[in-house]
This record gives sequence, structure tokens and C-alpha cells, in this order.
Amino acid sequence: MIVQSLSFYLFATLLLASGVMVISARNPVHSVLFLILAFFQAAGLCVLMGAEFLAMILVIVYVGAVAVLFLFVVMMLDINFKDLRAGFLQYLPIGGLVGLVLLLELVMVLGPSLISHSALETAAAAKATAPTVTNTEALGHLVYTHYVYLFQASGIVLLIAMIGAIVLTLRHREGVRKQNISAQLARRRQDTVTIRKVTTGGGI
Amino acid sequence: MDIGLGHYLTVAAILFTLGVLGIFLNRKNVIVILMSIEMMLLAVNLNLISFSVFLNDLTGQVFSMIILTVAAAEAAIGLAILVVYFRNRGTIRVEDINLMKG
Amino acid sequence: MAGWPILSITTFLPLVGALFILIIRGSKEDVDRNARNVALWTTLITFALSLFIWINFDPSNPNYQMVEKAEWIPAFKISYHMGVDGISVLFVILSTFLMPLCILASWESVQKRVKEYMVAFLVLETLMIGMFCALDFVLFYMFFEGVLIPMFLIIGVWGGPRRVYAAFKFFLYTLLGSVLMLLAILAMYFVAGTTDVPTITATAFPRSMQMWLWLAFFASFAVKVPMWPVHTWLPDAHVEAPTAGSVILAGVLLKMGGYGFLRFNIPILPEATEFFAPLVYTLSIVALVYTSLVALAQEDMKKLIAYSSVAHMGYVTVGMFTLNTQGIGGSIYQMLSHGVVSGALFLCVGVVYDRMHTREIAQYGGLVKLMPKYAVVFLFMTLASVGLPGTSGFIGEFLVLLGAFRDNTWVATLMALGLVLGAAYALLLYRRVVYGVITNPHVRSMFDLTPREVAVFVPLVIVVLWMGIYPNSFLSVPAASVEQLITVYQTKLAAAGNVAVAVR
Amino acid sequence: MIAPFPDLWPALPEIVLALSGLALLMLGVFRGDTSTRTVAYIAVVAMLFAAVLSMGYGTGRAVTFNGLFVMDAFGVFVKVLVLVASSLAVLMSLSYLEREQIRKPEFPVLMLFATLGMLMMVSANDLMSLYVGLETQSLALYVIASFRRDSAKSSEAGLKYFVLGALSSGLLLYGASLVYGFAGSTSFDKLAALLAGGEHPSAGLVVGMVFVAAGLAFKVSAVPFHMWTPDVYEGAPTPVTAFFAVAPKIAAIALFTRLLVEPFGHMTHQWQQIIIASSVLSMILGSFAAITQSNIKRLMAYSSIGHIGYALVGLATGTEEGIRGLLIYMAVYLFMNVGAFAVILSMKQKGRMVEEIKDLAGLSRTNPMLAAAMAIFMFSMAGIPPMAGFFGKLYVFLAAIQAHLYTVAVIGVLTSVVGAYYYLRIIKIMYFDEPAEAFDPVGDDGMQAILIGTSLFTLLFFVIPAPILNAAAAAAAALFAG
Repeated sequence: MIVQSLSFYLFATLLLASGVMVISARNPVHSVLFLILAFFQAAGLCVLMGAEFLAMILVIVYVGAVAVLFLFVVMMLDINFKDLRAGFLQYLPIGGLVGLVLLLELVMVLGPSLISHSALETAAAAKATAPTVTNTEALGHLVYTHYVYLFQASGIVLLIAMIGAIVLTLRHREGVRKQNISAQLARRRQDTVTIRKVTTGGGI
Repeated sequence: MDIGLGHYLTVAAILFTLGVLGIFLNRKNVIVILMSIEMMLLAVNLNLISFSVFLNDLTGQVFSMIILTVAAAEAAIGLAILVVYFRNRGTIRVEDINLMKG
Repeated sequence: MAGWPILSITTFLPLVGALFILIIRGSKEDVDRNARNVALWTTLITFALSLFIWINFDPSNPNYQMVEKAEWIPAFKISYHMGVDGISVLFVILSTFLMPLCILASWESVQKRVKEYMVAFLVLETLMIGMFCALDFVLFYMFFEGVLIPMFLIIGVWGGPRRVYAAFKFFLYTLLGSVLMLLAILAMYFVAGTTDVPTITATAFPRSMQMWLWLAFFASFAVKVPMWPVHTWLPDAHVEAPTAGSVILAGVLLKMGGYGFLRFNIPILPEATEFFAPLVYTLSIVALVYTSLVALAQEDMKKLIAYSSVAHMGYVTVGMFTLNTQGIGGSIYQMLSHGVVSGALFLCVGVVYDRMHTREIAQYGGLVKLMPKYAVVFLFMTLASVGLPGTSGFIGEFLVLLGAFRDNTWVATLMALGLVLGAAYALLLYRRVVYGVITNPHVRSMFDLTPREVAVFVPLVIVVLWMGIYPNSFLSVPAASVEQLITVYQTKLAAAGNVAVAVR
Repeated sequence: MIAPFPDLWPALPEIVLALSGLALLMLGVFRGDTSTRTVAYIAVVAMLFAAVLSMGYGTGRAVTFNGLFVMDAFGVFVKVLVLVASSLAVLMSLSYLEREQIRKPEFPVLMLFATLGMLMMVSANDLMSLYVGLETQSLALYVIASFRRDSAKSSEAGLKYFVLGALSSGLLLYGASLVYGFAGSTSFDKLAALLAGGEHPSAGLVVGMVFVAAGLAFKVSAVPFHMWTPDVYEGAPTPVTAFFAVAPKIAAIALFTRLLVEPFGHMTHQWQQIIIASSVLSMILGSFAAITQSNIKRLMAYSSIGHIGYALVGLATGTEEGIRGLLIYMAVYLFMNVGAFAVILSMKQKGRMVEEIKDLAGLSRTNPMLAAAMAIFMFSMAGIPPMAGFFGKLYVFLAAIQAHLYTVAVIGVLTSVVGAYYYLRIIKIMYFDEPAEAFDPVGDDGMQAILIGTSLFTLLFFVIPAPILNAAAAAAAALFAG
């Protein structure tokens, strides 16, 4: 139990600390790196709770895809970092106050709460899997059968994101030479190389 | 000192608040706003997973997977729009988003 | 002609004319000429049809006649329900009677966008007739509010220099009043379960609710009448509107308010009517005296007549809330008479305005030497407005005064004071415009009434004389309905009193 | 473990749209930019076909995909509205795309997918399907808002829309997670059953519901979550603005309605005050802030905020009559707004779009038919009878009076008078002012047909209102029967 508690506090503290750093770091590259750290800590919390599949995809999807995408964009935009160095503290007092109030309210409502009996009953009634299977297996059973609608719909969402990203950012630059594999493979010697006899001192 | 649901919810609530703060406090960099949104979604995911575990019901984890997927798509779109914006304006400072009086 | 929907035909005939005008194509002259002709003929035929309504009408029957009812929105028990009784039938005739005269009066004075002008007037006619015939609240409200659209355009497009201000003021004032009425209608719907006017009239509303409903209706109709202090849109609208627009505004639109009081406030909300009658008296008397004094100081002919309209409508509202036969009968008569007389007065102003393009009283003077026919007509109408015996104005004012004496002597005395003031400003206007020496050289070039203008004035003069000399042909029409109105009012009041006593 | 194959019949319109979207994407990719018109026409045909399929569905209530998806008369009514709005928006955008040289087949495809998302929202019967539908719609909308990628304004509009949209999704999701945690389920049916027990809802559940409602208020741009609307309306390409103003609004408000009435129907006391406040503020802001605008697209943005305020009056009643009023209002709103945007899209001088209100000056002289159509739409939006807009307001206020929300009704009619002022101002500019430079002729046949159709609908709605009223009544009844 002690180990569990200690790991919880470790992960939670690191998670929140890196969260603070994400929004307060001056360099956006640092922000992205702290975001990655935060994702790792969240994955750790998931493992603690026994949701190992979610922990894995949190690392794979968020760290592997999303955060790296952020990193790419930060690098690509070639932002003048000197410009970005001021102005955070300007809104801190009022923003911090609002945030504190929001937080206090949330904690007051959620902190002491326990799961109600009716909620447990509702949830128990919906149980679709036997307890013997692993977390990953159980999720797999559900996602492709019970929630196939969501699965398909997420596919459409991803497709839209793909179309959108391409249609917004793809540019056909004039004068850019691209590799043309079929043309390259179809080259024959006689098309490209001619043999000339060069007379000495005459030139071509 | 048993770790209960309340602990996880509190962590998620703080993280969510940090995300909201990041959006409203940030005056310099749009990309950090996008990261704050990701943090909000992470907080939601933590919430759902912990509820799911303590309710002993997998729905929350499925929901969380869907959110992960959609959040990735959302990040892609957001960054694409940001790139387009940067190409037009040459800046991503939040104060500069003011072509239209708002 | 029993199965013949004569009211609907009369109502929607002008719309057909408007569609005809819309499809006219060709050069500007052709279009203008054809539009004028179509409009004139449409209004004349409509007038002829409306005379059939009058002939068909049985004055001894106090109930709604020529009733047409068709399903419209069955889910809400809202139906297309039309019908006339003694109170409304004459207003229908008044509208159709004034319309051809308005078209004739704008024959030459309107030169720009003739087609649209005629369309606007024809649409306006449909809405006005429909409003007086509608026996369903939603239908009534549609016609009542719809009138704003063509009138807004008429003032705004063909009006004077401050037309935009006037059009907005007119529209927003009346809209503000009538949206409150809409809420009142909806509230009544939930008590009565329908928007059918006869059914609602038969429903008894609780006293506290009556007060609110009455105020909401009052907000709408008081603006329309208009009563002091919400009359300020009227002088602006009148001054800026084109002549024919002023005629319709004074002749028919102001009557919509008075009609509304008679049709809704008094029979449906009797307890509130009894409670608020002193308020109406006060406002009307203030209007009478105050606007008469203001009229005395006017330099603009149209503005003067506009203020006189407010004063005359003051008689009307007092007459209605005396709640006796003479008062109500007189106020109906006064409304009809005022419709004709003030319309004619605006036309008189229009005649000189077309020649001089100014309405400033000081610019005129000495017209009698150049325009004798005009002087006669103007004099006749001025006297009718003052209430000279033998003209229509006398009968109405006399009956209203009689009714007021029966109810409250003080009110009647103050009204008599208003009469004197009215005579003062009307005659002063006449003296300054028609008599005196010609000071302005432009006046010398003015010519007398053209045959077209004579054709406009002759029917008006005949009607004024007819109403003045043989009033019975007009008085007998609403009599039975007025009797019934008063009976309904008193029975309901008595019933409410009994209930109140029983509760105590 | 073999799960039974889900019943696909209730989701047929969605399936048709999804498949035609995929097919059109292929067509567009292989045929290149020249195929845009073809793709768009096929997309319109697919949408109208989906609308016919929805109408053919009937009146019963069917739940499929293990309770994630529901189809009922309410869904039919709203889906038909959404599909009609989207197909009109696609048609209106064609000549604009060609003129502005952003002719790409992805545009109609994205609009089709956005519409698919809207249908999914309308049919959502679970917080998860709600979220997925909402995001399908939103992601496509973010992209088409910034579709003019070489225009700074358009990309700025897209960025703003994205940031605030993502923020609102975050709020909504946080709320959804709390609802799930404290109720134990995300299914609307189970939530309704749980709350029907009469047990006092826990604080967590109420907070969750408020977060979800706030997220949705963003999507319908109700005050105080309206601030993105004017900027996005002004910056986005005009046909996109026309699309934004109608279809997503209808879908989002339908989703809002279903959410508050079905699962949270027994928590009316908790949400009624919030909706009333938002509705009143929307009506007030919508009418007052519009007065000072000079850009017609911004004006339409404030006008739409105001209209949402009126529609929310219907929702605030929480009664069947209120929902009926809301649905009628949205149906009328569709036609008058599409029509008004058709006029705005016809505002071209020498081949260039103009969007200042003063450019309309004297339109009644230079193009009388266009001016008459715009006048009809403006009078209708102001709620003057006999235009259709009057009936929308009538039924909403009817419900408000019935639910004893007298103050709201009085504020509503008073703000409608203020609103009438700025609608009249447009009519004044068109009719009373001296003509400015004339607009190019409308030219486009499809646009002309839309203009004529919508203006006749708005003008003549009063003649035979019963079919739409009855359909709306049936739709509202379906929501309360479940």
C-alpha cells in the first residue's frame, strides 16, 4: 500500500509540476518537452489504477504522435523566441484568482464525494465482460462489437483531420524537382548517352 | 493513507484548471494554447479512467480511447490551421490575432 | 349571395391588382400610366364590392354577419375567421371609399417609382380591410401589424425631407405598442383556449388578469389612436408622408386604435375598462386642450391638421368610455366623419403643396382671389372639422358631448372648451391661407382646381353633407351592435360584481 | 463472443452520407480541381436523398448500435432541416469558390462530412456518440472556416474558431466525465431512468451537467459564450458563414434540446435558470450590439445570437410546447437566414465581393428584386407579420406565456422592437437612400432559385403553415414520449 501511495504522490506531483511548466515556460520547445513529461506521469497514474492499455496508448498516441507533431510545428514555424518572452505575468493576478476559484469549487464538489450506490448499480448493470480477461482484451471485446459505431465514427474523424491537414497546408511549389521513379527506371542508355568521336584539338 | 477516487479526481481537477488558465493567461504564443487544450483533455481522460476503475465499468475507458483518438485529430487540424495562419501573418503572438475587432 | 365569400373577395382583390401591377413591363411612361390605371380601377371595383357588403348588411342584427370560417392552424384552434358587425362595416366602407381618392390625388404628384407606390397602396388596402373584418386574434394581429410595412415604405420612400426619421418613429412606436398586445393575446389564448374573437368575448377573465391585459391592449391602441402622451409620432409622420399617405393615416389608420378599443377592451375586459375609464378621460382631455393649443402655434399646415387629429380623436376616446349609447354611437360617427374630413383637409393641403411645394402657412395668403373653387371646398371642410351643424362633424361631436354629459359633467365642460379652441385654430388657418393680401409673388402663378382634383373633392363634399343632413343612414348601421356591446359590458360587469359580493 | 449485428436501418441517412463522402473524396482526388462542381452536385443529391430517407423513416422510436444511436420524429424533423440547410449552402458556395479561386473538391466533401456529424449529433443517445458527432462536425467546420488559406482574415477566423471550439469541447468533456462518474453511465436512457427515481441529484452530477451545457452553449453561440461568433462570421468565406449560421446552429440546438429534455429532463429546476439567463442575455446582446455594426456579416452574427436567444426561450420552458416553438423557430430561421445570405453573396461590384452595409444603398433602384427579397427577410427577422419570422416568435412566446415566464416574454418582445430597428436600417438603406454603385447581376441560376424559393417561403409561410407546425408538434411530442 505504501508503495502505491508513494508512487501516486510521485506521479501526481510530477504531473502537476510539469503542467505548470507547460503553461509558464518561456520557450515553446520546453513547453512541449514538459507536456511529454506530463503524459508520461499520467500514464504512470493509469498503470497504478490498473488501466494498462490506456497507459500504453497514452504514451504511444500522445507522446509518439501528438507531442512530436507539436515539436515539429514549433521547429518548423521558425518563431522569433525573443518576441515571445514577455507578458505572461501581466494577467497572472486576475487569471490566477479565477483559476483558484474554479479549482476550489471543483475540489469542494469532487473531493469528498464517493460514488453513489445508484451509480454503482447502473454501472454494474452495464457490465459486459467477465472479470477474468485482461484490461486490453476486455477493451478489445467492447470496442469492436458493442461500440462499433464509435469506432467507425472515430475513423471518419481521423479522415476529416487528414483531409483538413492536407488541404490546408499542402502547397505545390513551382519549379521544385521531384523524384519520378517510373521515368527514372524507364531510362535507357541510348536515350541519354550518345557517343561522339572527338577529334583532337577540334572540340565538339 | 489509502489512495481513493478523490485523490485522482483532485489531480485531474488541478490539471484541468491549469489547462483553462493556460488558455486565458497566455498572451504570447498560440501554440501553448493548443498544448493547454491537450492538458485539459488529459485531465478529462484521467477523470474518466479513474471513474471507470472505481465503478468497475469499462465504458469510461472506451470513452477515454475515443477522446484520445479525436484529440489527436484535433491537434492535427489545430496545428494545420496554425501553420496557415503563420504563413499569412508571420507571427503566432496572441495579441496579434486582431484583424477583426472583437 | 349567401355562399359567396364577399368579405374575403373585397379584402384580397387589391392584392390581385397589386400582382397585376407587378407584372407590368415596358418603358417608364407606359408602366407608370398602366400602374395608375390598374390601381384606380382596382380600388374602384373594391369600393363597389364593399357597397354590396353594406347592402347585404342587416342593421337590425347585432351579431357578426357574412361570416366566413375556415381552418387555418387547426393545431392551435386558430382559424381564418372573417365577419362584420355594425361597428366594423362602416370602417370597411370608409377604407374602400378613401382609397380611389388617394390614388387620384397621387396621379400627378407622385412621379418617381409609381409602380411600387401603387403596389404599396393596394397592399395597404388589403391589410386595412382585412383588419376590420378579422374575427380571429392572430389574423387580426397579422393585418394590424402588417399595415406597418407598406406605410413605412410609403413614408420613407415618397415622403418629405425628414422622412427617414418619421418613418422610423412611426414604425417603432406602433411596433412597441403592439408587441405587448401580442403577449396579451397569447395570455388570453390560454384562458379561452382559442384565439377566436367571439369566443373570447364570451369568456370571463379574472379581474387581476384583466388589468394587465387591458394595459397591454391600451399600449397598442393608444399609440395608434394616438393619445397624449404617445402621440408624438403622428405630427412627424403626417408632415413627412406624401399627401395620400397622410389621408390614409388620418382617415383609416387612426381609426384602427379606436376600433380596437371598441372591439376588444370594452367587451372583453369590462372590469378593467370601468377601472381605467377615468385614466382615458384624463388623457383625452389633456390631449384635447393641449394639442389644440399646440395647433394654434403651428406654422406648418400639415402639422396643424395633424395636431387637430389628435384633438379630434380625443373626443372619440372620451365618447367610447362613456359607455352609453350616445357616447359610443357618437364616437363611431365622429371617427367616420373625421376620416372623411381630415382626409379632405390633407388633400386640400396637398393641392396647394403641389403648386407651391411648401406647407408653411406664412407663404400663402389671398388664395381666394385666384382659387375660388378651392376656397369654397377648403372652407366647407374647415367648418365640418369645427363641427358646424349640417356637416358630419356636428353630429359626432354633439352625440359625444351628450354622452359625456350623461356620464360626467366636468369632462363635458372641458370638452366644450376644446371645441372652442378647435374652432379657433381651424378658422385661423383658413384665414391666413385663403384670405388676406397676396404677399408672396409665387402665389400669383397658382391656378384653381383641375377637373381631376374636383373629381377627388366632389365625393368627399357629398359624403360630408350627407352625413350632416341625413345622419340616420349611417347612425342606424351600428346602433344594434352598440346596444349589444353595452349590454354585454353591463352584464359582465354585473356578473363580476355578484361574484365579488359572493366571495365577500 | 459474437455480438449481434446492429440494426442499420435507423442510421441509413448517415450511412448514405458517409459512403457518398468517401466516394466523392475519391472522385475529387482522381479528377482534380475541375471536378468540384460535379462533386458538389452529387453531394447535394446525396444530402437530399438522405433527407428523403429520413422522412421515410416514420414516427416510431428506434434505438440501435447498443443504445448509442436513436432515431425518432424529433430526429427526422431536425435532420431534414439540417440537410436542406447544408445542401442550400453547398449550392450557394459554388460560384464563390470559382470566383475566389479556391475551387477544390475537398470543400463540398468537408461540408458533407460536417453534415454527417450534425446528423450524428441529432441522433446521439449517449454522451460518447454526442461527443463523436460533435467533433466530426467541428473538425470539418474548423477546416472550411480557414479554407481561404491565403487570406489572413480567413485563417484568423479559423484559428479563433478552433481555439474556442476546442476549449468548449474540453468543458463539455469534463462535464461528461463527471456525469459518467456520478451517474455511472453515459447512456441517455440510463441517465433518464436514474434521475427519474426522484432522488436528489448529487452535486457532482449537477456540476457535470452545467459544464456540458456550457460546452453546448458555445456551439450555439449563446451569451456568455458568444464572443467567437462575430469574428468568425466576418472572417470566414461568406458561403461558409452562411453555412455556419444555419446548419450547425440547428444541429447544436437540437442536441442541446435532446440532452436537456431526455436525460436531464428530471433536473429541469437545475438547468432552467441557466437557460433563461442565457436566453435573456442573448436576446439583449443580439439586438443592442447589432445596432452599431457596419459590416453586414458581423451584423448577421449578432442577429443570429439574438435569434438563438429567442429559440432558447422555447427550451427554457422545458415543456413540449416550448420545444415545438423552438423547432418552428429554427425551421423559419433556416429559410430566412439562407435567403439573407444568398443576398449577401450576391453583393458583388465588378466581380469583387463587398460586405459593408452601406454598399446596399439604393438597391431597390438598381436591383429591385434583390432588394425586395432582402426586405422580406429583414421584416421576417424583425418578426413583423405576415412574414414567417412572426410565427416563429409567436409560438415561442406562446410557450413562454404558458409556462408563466412572463418576464422573459416581455423582455423578448421588447428586444424584438430594438432588433426591428437595425433590420429596418437595412431596409432604409436599400429603399430610402440614393443609389450607390450597382451590384453585378446575380447571374448564377442556382442562386436565383434559392433567392426566389426562400423569399416566397418567408412571405407565404402564413398561407399553409400547418404541415410544418404539425411536423414540429410531432417532433416535440416524440421527445417527451421517450
